[in-house]
Amino acid sequence: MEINIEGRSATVDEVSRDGNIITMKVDNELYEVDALRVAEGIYSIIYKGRSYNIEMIADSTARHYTVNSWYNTYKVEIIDAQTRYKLSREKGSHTDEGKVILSPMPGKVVKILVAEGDQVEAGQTLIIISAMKMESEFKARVSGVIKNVSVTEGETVDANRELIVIE
Amino acid sequence: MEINIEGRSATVDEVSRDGNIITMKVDNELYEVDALRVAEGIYSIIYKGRSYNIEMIADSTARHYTVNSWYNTYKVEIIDAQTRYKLSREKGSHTDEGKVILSPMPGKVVKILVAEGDQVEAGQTLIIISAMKMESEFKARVSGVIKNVSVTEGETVDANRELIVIE
Amino acid sequence: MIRKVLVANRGEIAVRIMRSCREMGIRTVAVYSEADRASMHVRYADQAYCIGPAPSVESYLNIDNIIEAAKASNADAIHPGYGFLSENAEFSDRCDREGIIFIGPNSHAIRMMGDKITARKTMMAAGVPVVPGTVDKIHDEEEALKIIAEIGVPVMIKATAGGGGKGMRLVKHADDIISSLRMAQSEARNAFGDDSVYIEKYIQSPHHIEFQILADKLGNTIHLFERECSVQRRHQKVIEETPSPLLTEAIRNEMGQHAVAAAKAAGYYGAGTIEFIVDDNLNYYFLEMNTRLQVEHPITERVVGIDLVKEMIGIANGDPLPYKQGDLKQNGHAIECRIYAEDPDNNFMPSPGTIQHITEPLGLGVRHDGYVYEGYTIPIHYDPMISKLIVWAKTRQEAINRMSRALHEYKITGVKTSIRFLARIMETPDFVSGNYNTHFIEKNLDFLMQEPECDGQCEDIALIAAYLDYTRKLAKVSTNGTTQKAVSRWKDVR
Amino acid sequence: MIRKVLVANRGEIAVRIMRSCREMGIRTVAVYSEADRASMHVRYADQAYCIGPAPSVESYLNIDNIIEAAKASNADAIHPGYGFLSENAEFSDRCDREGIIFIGPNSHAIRMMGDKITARKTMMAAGVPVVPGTVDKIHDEEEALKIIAEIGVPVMIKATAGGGGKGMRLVKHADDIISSLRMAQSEARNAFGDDSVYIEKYIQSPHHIEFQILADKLGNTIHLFERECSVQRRHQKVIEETPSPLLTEAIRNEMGQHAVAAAKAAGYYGAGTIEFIVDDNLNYYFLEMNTRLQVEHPITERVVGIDLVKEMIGIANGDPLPYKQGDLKQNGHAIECRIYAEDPDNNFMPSPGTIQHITEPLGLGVRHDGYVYEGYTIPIHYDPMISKLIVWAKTRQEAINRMSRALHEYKITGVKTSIRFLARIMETPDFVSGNYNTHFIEKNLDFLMQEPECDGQCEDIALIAAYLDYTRKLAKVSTNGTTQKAVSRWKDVR
Repeated sequence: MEINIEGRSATVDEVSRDGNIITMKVDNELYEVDALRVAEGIYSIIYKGRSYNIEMIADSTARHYTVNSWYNTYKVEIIDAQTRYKLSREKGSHTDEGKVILSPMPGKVVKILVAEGDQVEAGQTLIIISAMKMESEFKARVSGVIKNVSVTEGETVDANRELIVIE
Repeated sequence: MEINIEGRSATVDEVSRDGNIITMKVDNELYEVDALRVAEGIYSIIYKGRSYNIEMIADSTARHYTVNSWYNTYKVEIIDAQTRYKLSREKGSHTDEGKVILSPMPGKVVKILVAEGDQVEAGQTLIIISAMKMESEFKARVSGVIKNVSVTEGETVDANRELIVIE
Repeated sequence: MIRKVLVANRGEIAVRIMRSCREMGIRTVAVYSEADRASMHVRYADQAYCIGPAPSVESYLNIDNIIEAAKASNADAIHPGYGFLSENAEFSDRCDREGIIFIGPNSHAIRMMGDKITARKTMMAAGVPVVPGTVDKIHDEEEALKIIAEIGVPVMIKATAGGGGKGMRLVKHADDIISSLRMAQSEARNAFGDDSVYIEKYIQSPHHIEFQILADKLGNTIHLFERECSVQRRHQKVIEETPSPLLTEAIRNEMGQHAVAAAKAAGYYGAGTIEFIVDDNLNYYFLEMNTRLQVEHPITERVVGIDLVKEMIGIANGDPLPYKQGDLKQNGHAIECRIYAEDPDNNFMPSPGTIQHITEPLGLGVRHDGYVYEGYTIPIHYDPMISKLIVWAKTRQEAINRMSRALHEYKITGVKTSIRFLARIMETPDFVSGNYNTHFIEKNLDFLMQEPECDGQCEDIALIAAYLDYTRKLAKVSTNGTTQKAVSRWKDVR
Repeated sequence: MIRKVLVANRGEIAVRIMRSCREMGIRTVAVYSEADRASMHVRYADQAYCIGPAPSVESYLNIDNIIEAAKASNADAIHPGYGFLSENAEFSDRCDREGIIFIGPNSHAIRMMGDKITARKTMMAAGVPVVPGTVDKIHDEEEALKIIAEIGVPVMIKATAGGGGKGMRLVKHADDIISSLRMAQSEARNAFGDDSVYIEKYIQSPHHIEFQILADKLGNTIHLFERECSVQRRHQKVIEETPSPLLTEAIRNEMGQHAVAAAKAAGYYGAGTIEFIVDDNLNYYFLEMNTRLQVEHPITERVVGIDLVKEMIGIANGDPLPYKQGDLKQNGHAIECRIYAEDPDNNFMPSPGTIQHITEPLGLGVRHDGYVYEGYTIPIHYDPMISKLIVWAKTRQEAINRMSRALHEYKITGVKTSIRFLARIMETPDFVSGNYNTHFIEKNLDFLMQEPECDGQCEDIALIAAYLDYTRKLAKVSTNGTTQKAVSRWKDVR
């Protein structure tokens, strides 16, 4: 499995497993670790006498994590086969080109500033979402025509919900 | 369902349920409660504006509870049809007559003082179990002959494990 | 004699108020919006009433519904907490009319301190220093020159109708007064159609330092020393500490006396806070008065040893203050960190969601005031504050070390939080040396956002953990049997 | 200079020690038995080494394995906590020989205080009062009469070979001395084949009060006042508080000076405790010295404001004590409750098991030192203590109210605990009035075990909760589809 950590891309594979004792290969390094999941998202890993209490905070998508140990914090992204396939499909559509505005958090649609068919410029504010007493403006990353407005004012949206599509 | 609470036997039945709003009948009293399970064994119940944060501590068997609210503690025993059937079967065998010595807690068998075939008197110590630095002696509640010793010294036992059977 | 208190609030402050009520043998009533049925304050209270839909205006700001709940529950007093209706004079009046004790000041004091100009004039009359300058617009260039000659440069020229930095000019040298004035007026005219401007002393390196006061209904007023609140992000306090590393004992006493005078001038009773702006030379000026309990009140409680909520209830009962100024002293050092559900790596975007796991920091010198629990979903409708972490130690340095330790112990999964950002502040040299002002976060942003150094091994361990958690998730959602069985057989501890 | 500490212990005390190490920037090493892989101290430490199978003798008491882990991890010091090897002179010696700093006293002091007769003689020589009587057996009736005339009735005559109350006689009147002596001797001869007896002053209404001391390697010794430990069940402390409600200021000072003298007489350095037995008339007698950190040390930390573990590490480093006796004072009141996994309703039978849910008490004045977490299985092999709940308040009455509040907040499901029993003690008139001795639990057992009064409604709500939980459990285990679907569709919050 390919995993990115703070810009480094590593290959992580499981070699063998015997109860909590797991042998892993990270790039060319072999690690025999004693690993326990002690709670949801909390792992205790002992490697060569060093104890790591690792906290995994899932990001908005299942394959993005913030990983905390006692002394460090990392941004981690999983790139497995399944994900790579999904990624390629997404590339084929429009996500990575900034044409779909997704809600990065749950919130409430306060104001929609454009309608279907409108011509918009990159940098123009399209929609305002409010969550926890804070309003966030979402701007067009590309210029184009509004193809679809998927939400209505006053509506409550989940994280990663499609809000507006530009064509 | 029949439930005993601190010596009182009550009939508890569900009349209707709509989301968290549940109508229950306890003996002849109707209760429309707003009930949420907020964590394992923790219930929040609002009835006529009173808020009850109830903690259910399962006893050694599934149908025995210690129930704590802010101001009170109760011992509760469920007597449902299934239980009643099991109870009658158990009655038919030997449990309720004190002929089976069960371990009331997880622990380690420190010493077994009798062997199969031994004649024992009521009150005689049969076995010593240790848990958490404390040793507990278990005595015969009836006189009889040891029919079976189900454990060995040094063995670790779970709660409710059969230890010794007297005939 | 108060026997039952309705808490017109939610979250950590509602629970915190109920804790003190419990200790006093006072019954508690929670009110909650439809989004808050599972919230801790509802579970903690003796009674609970739903007061409307999720949006605050329909529930926690709905005076009629709250009064109705107070009557239905026979509550004889209402504690408003902070935010929501806590500084609403109309609500205080309404409680009076309904015969319910409002645990806070009377509406007159709320109104007087709520109006910026009245508050300023009251303070000037009471001899409390205010930021030098004009309140009303200046009439001509002569007046401007005269005023600036009095208060000295640097000054800010601000548009009366202003906002967003428009029509605002900083004047550093006396030579620039006339040109700056004209430019500000011209900009103001263009932006607001009104060229009125006023002049205010510009405070370089401003510190935000506030004094806690307590006043009873019999005319006794004391202060409980200061709180240093200069660590702010976008005018939101992030970290508070007491004592302030900036103040000297002499200035502290002087400011304390002014704080007491300020409260007396407002005819104030209850718990309140006098906010000052302080420059590097320890010149201090009254900024505003908060006529309520503050978010950061626990650091004062810890250092002075007094439960402020209990004192508020005693005052509301009409009791005399049990302490005189001379009885109080600052013992040791306390720091508070506010833990928010937000993503510091993504412009501090709010991060509501469901708490999957929480490990709360414990041990010597640690107080944790929170309200979330495992399985609780933080609603999108309210403030993103999850909890407040307060530590105490004999010295400031030990308190910083203890806060670092506590922040590292504090683990929440399910939502993103500011915990790591706060931990980084504890390591920032300017914070450690106590040499900071309200520009602290801005000034140290590079350091605060910098990724810590790390050897390859701990990075690899993080990769292994990510692998384990991700494959476990895949195995859980997998329904087509293609996922390798070994994963699901992996023995969990729980 | 200590840079890395191996903690030769487990449970809450291991975590508590590591917390102070973290705050000092000292790295930590955990050791664990095979039963403790998932235990919090293993997760908390920087390094972790397995030292053997579950039974203590093979792991936490295994000196060779612990020393090996210390060497493998390059730890330069070992903190033994309490229990296990903490008062083992051989272990202290072994650390010395291996060049590892033992964070505790030298083996000489451990040995001296570990032997009852040596300790008694040392104390007598230092002028510290001991329980009047003989240590060696008495030789004839004349001697008995003479000794009892000196120390006064009541006295206890005890068999030298004694135990289990055999050969023991309480003498209340001088007239009964000879007859009681003969009966005790006869009983001792029959029971042990040895009629040797000795005589000790009988302490009516005994109080167990101990003094915390700190001594550095440079000869400075201070005391940190007392802890009242009279609430005991079967000689196990259950609740401790400080200050003691029994002592006067004069007696406190006197006992404190004796405690310092006692430590000096033993050539002691480190943290230690001098235990006294005190009668209702405030006569006090040295009982024994504990040459380690005590379970109940946090109440002293809270009232005096000193981190004892940090002081122990400083002393082990050879640093002079940073405080003089005159710097210390008792501030407010602290109470500790020990939370055990046990069933008070079933003769306090241990209750190991898996923690399903835990809500820890929080808020103003509450310290909670624990180590269990949700999903953690408490092993059967070790002490049943789950955690220690410590509260502080300005007054004793407020501390009692706060402890009640905290105990009621504290919710653990999955195992049975002593929480409700402790809450009941907080309501017991003898405890509330501070009028208690070591017979407290025995004397108040009826009150403590009595079920509280309750109206029918809250009983019915409990029945409803039981119904809901039980039907939910049935639905979960049901595989044959006979259970009604409505149950499993019931919406949970989490």
